[in-house]
Amino acid sequence: MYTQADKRCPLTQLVAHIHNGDCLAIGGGLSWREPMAALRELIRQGIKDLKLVGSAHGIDVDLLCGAGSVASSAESYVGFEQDFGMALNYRRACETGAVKVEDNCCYTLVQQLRAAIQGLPFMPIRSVQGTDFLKLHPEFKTITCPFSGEQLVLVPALKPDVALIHAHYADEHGNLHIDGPPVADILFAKASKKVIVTVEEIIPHQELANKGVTIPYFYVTAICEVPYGAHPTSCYPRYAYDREHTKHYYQSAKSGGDNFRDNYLNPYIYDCKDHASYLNLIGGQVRLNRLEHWNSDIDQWMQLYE
Amino acid sequence: MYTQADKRCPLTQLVAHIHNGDCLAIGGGLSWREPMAALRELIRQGIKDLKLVGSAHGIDVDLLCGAGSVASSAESYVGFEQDFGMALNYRRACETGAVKVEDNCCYTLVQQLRAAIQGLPFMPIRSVQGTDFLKLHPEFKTITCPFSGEQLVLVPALKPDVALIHAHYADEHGNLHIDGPPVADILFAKASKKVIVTVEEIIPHQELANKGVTIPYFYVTAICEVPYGAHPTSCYPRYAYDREHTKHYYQSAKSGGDNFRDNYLNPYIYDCKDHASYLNLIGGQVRLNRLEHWNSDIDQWMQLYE
Amino acid sequence: MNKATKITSCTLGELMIYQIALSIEDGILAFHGFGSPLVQLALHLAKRNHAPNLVLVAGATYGINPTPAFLTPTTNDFAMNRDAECHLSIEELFDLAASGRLGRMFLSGLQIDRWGNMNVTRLGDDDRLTLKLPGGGGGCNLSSDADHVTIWTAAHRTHADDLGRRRYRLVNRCDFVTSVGHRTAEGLPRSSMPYRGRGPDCIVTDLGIFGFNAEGHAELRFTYPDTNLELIAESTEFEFPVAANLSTAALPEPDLIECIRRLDPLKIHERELSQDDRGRTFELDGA
Amino acid sequence: MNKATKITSCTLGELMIYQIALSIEDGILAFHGFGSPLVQLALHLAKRNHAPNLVLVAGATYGINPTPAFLTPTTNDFAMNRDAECHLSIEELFDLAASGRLGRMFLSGLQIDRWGNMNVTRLGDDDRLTLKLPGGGGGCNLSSDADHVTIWTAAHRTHADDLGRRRYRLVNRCDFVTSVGHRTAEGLPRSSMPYRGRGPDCIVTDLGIFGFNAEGHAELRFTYPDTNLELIAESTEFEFPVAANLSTAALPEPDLIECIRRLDPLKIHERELSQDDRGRTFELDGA
Repeated sequence: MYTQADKRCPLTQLVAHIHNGDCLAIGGGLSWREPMAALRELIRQGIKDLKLVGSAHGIDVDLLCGAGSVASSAESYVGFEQDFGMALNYRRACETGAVKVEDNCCYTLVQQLRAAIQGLPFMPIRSVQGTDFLKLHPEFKTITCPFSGEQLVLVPALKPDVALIHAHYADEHGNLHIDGPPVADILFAKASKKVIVTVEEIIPHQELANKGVTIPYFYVTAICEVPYGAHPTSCYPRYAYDREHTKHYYQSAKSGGDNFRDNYLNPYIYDCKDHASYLNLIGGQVRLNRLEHWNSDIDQWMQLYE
Repeated sequence: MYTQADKRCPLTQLVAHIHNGDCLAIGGGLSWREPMAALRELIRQGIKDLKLVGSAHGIDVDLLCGAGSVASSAESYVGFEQDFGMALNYRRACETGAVKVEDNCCYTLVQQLRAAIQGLPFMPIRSVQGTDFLKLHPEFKTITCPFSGEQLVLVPALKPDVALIHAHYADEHGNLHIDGPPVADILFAKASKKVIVTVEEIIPHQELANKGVTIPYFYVTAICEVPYGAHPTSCYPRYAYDREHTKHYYQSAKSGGDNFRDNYLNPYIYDCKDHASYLNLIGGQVRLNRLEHWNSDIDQWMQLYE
Repeated sequence: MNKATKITSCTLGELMIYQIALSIEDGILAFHGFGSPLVQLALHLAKRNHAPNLVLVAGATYGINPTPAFLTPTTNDFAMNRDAECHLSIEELFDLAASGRLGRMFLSGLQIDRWGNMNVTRLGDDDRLTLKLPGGGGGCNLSSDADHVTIWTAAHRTHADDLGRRRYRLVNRCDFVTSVGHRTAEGLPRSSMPYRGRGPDCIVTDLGIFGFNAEGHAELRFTYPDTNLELIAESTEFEFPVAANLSTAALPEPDLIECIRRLDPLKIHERELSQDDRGRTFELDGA
Repeated sequence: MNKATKITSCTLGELMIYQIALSIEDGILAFHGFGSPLVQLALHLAKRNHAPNLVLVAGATYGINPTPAFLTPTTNDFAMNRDAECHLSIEELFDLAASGRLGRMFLSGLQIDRWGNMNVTRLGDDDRLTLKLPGGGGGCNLSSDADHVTIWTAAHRTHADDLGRRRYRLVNRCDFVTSVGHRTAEGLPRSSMPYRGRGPDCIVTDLGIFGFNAEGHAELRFTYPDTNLELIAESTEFEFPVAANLSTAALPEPDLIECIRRLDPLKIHERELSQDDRGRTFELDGA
């Protein structure tokens, strides 16, 4: 129960809620609303040995793998879809054994989070049995259903240490508004021990209430206003996905782990003292304007993908 | 999956989806947004032997009990709170044995509906054990949790035959918008085999989408526009609770089953050929105006409760 | 209310509201359910007084931290939900309880036993129902899940009939256990159950206030200015231990009384009291 | 696109989209997941063609019946979600599947075996990971829960290396079973599992179309105008039965081809195809 009146704090302090070895749930999904600024700060702070849980992710998890912050991944998907394909840092880290592969499936994750949210040791599920996921998750158990006689899988409660989310709006009390698909963020917020949030903008409560409270304040540990905090992923309707930057990212990753460090991690993270420096480096307001004006006409929007 | 383009039908036809002996989940709660017009039509149609399931209810369940439509009640509460106290028709029907008492608890109901929604035979729950509800529900089972060693109760899936809901708005496709607390309506809509809905107003889709879709169309079997369809319960912000009429109702019920028939069921239900006749009888537009203008000033609003 | 009028006494209802409010810790999430004006007022009083960080969940609407226009006799009313900061759904409130995050719940019963078990379901044997009560809502679930439970009743006092018989509210045995206290329906200690919560820690009645001792047995802790141990014992079917420091319950300060009166202009909370009890008033110390 | 240009041929991508669309029944709820442009287009084509009452759930956004501005290379994008009629949450979509209400799902794999089991998790033994694949999202769950599954792959064709070795897509055995078909990872028949769904009923590839026979074994049903049984057998590691009425798959009508081209102006779906396959075209009958 987080009930303090004013939850604002600087980004450095927000991210310091994450500790080495924590189980971390990252909000958003694929190229949508990833808490990228917070992840860059996490890397700058040298936080390590994270156990990642989540559904379908991309650059966020790949970046953490490329920076050596991850001990294990129980994401259900990490990649760049038909855009760039495989997540190369992630793949390398899994194949060298640096990251332990504990892949999970979306609904299994949902049920495990629900168990935590409902204070139950487990939730039942029909699927998963018959696949090889049971080998990756020896903690799953099977029972014969006392009602139907069917064999069901019981998946244990999952209570991440920290949920890290990027939202559109918060008020000072920590009420959040997310525009568009919340993906698993609401589940993460309810299931996790701590919920830390970057937002595009902190606004007065009444304004937030009019938009609608997606996540009530008492789940939220701390918030920080970080405009463009999802870049290079999208935060529609405020700004679109920066495919050009992501392409640069991908090509840096493709050239090998050392090159990735030299060409991406160093300039965009370690050598940036803060988020403002990063925004300058990626092209400043000119570039951001272009992403913000995705909606001015459809051809311009399409050009962002070419 | 209900996918027809136009789900509108007359109230008589809507209510005819309910059959004798059905398990019926009634939406709303207490004096808020009960599907009263549909229930009156249900009584006129002589539908009987209903098995009611729900959380906290009042006049809706009491009225059905008074009309002899109910075989069993698994509601968690049926009464008039500190307003009028006990639900007298309900009480009589239970005490004579006409209605079988199968009281349930709110969260138990939630978990049973969730089991149906998730296609599971049961859901686990910590509570209930240690109380006498297990006597009323021999279908509940207990297991030793294979993770924690604790004893848990497993409550079976509950899939009502029909959910009957009164909402503020629908579009022709059956998308619904509910203003204010949905109570268990969303759970009912997802868990039930059929979902039939009266609404204050049917509006174009885009208008509904701007308000927000509370329940997606494909859950909804049929809809009917019935303005003031929740009277005498409230349907804020459109109209307040009609305490005066409810008092009249309560006093009719207090004077015994036969008197209730003569003084309430006959005039307000059997002798009303339709909802329009009922609205005339309860005071017509003059009375409805008063209930609609609850928000004009606070003293006038308070007067509705005196 | 005329602010110029100095408040020199409080009513029984106001005393009970104040005492229920005192059981509410700051910074917790608490829920007032429905049909419980004394508790609803206690939560709003606590929030405005010693528990500003209380997460107040309004019963029936599940609105959080509303500022009711006025107290209404039925709980699921927009007046009760006015300006809520945000909202829960029914399932979210109960999930919060089940995961150990509901700090306190408030429960009552037509029968309350020494362990804090309560009955709001039915009177009579298993075979013969003599009185169907309205039912417990989510009380059964929450009695297991909420961290703490405040029990209240405004009908502790019993009157002997011509034959000297009394219908007790505080009874030896509940005909039906709707919500569980410190012993299960089968007589097992609460600790043998995998409940999240720690059970009831007080009973606020129209006659006095009980706590619970280490065994989970109700123990009288406070009387009121117009009650005493004998009177309370007479109205209680079971025998009970008495706290070593039995004393008279504190009365609310004038500003708190004023706050209650502002919150409940229709005096809805008096409907929980017997006709006689509505006339009980207590002079404030400073009066 | 210039409407005046008469469409006289279709591409391989368009043929595959059309064939996937044909597997979609009207009036069902279907979900296209993410990273699957061929399937995304097939669903929109079906909805605009033979399945107007399809409940189309867009992958990643969970929007229902959107009209995408254009197909984007990454799925969780507002362009894909434009004008959605309503929305699900991640848990609601999967609940619908688990309760038997997802009519059809579309799954692919880097390895696909004769029973329709698939691997998108990892290559290599249990002890030695040789290639980490992106993972299956919710495919594992949905392969059990969805009523029917359409399998597709645009990489059926294999090329022998200098030593005559091939890396098959349609394999004898999956290194890891991410999603289940008609036999479990342990070799049990699907019917021994309490799955809701009935498993895959077709595999649409760049070379032809398989159904599944009564035993749940992939069976070749259609070739394409430029493929034949021998070619398909050469690229398939396992042996397979052939339908008695093996024939050439139908090509889409010009208006459907036009519809696809309108939906995907950036030609995102071609990214699923090999460079060579992007050049394959088929003359339409009436051409």
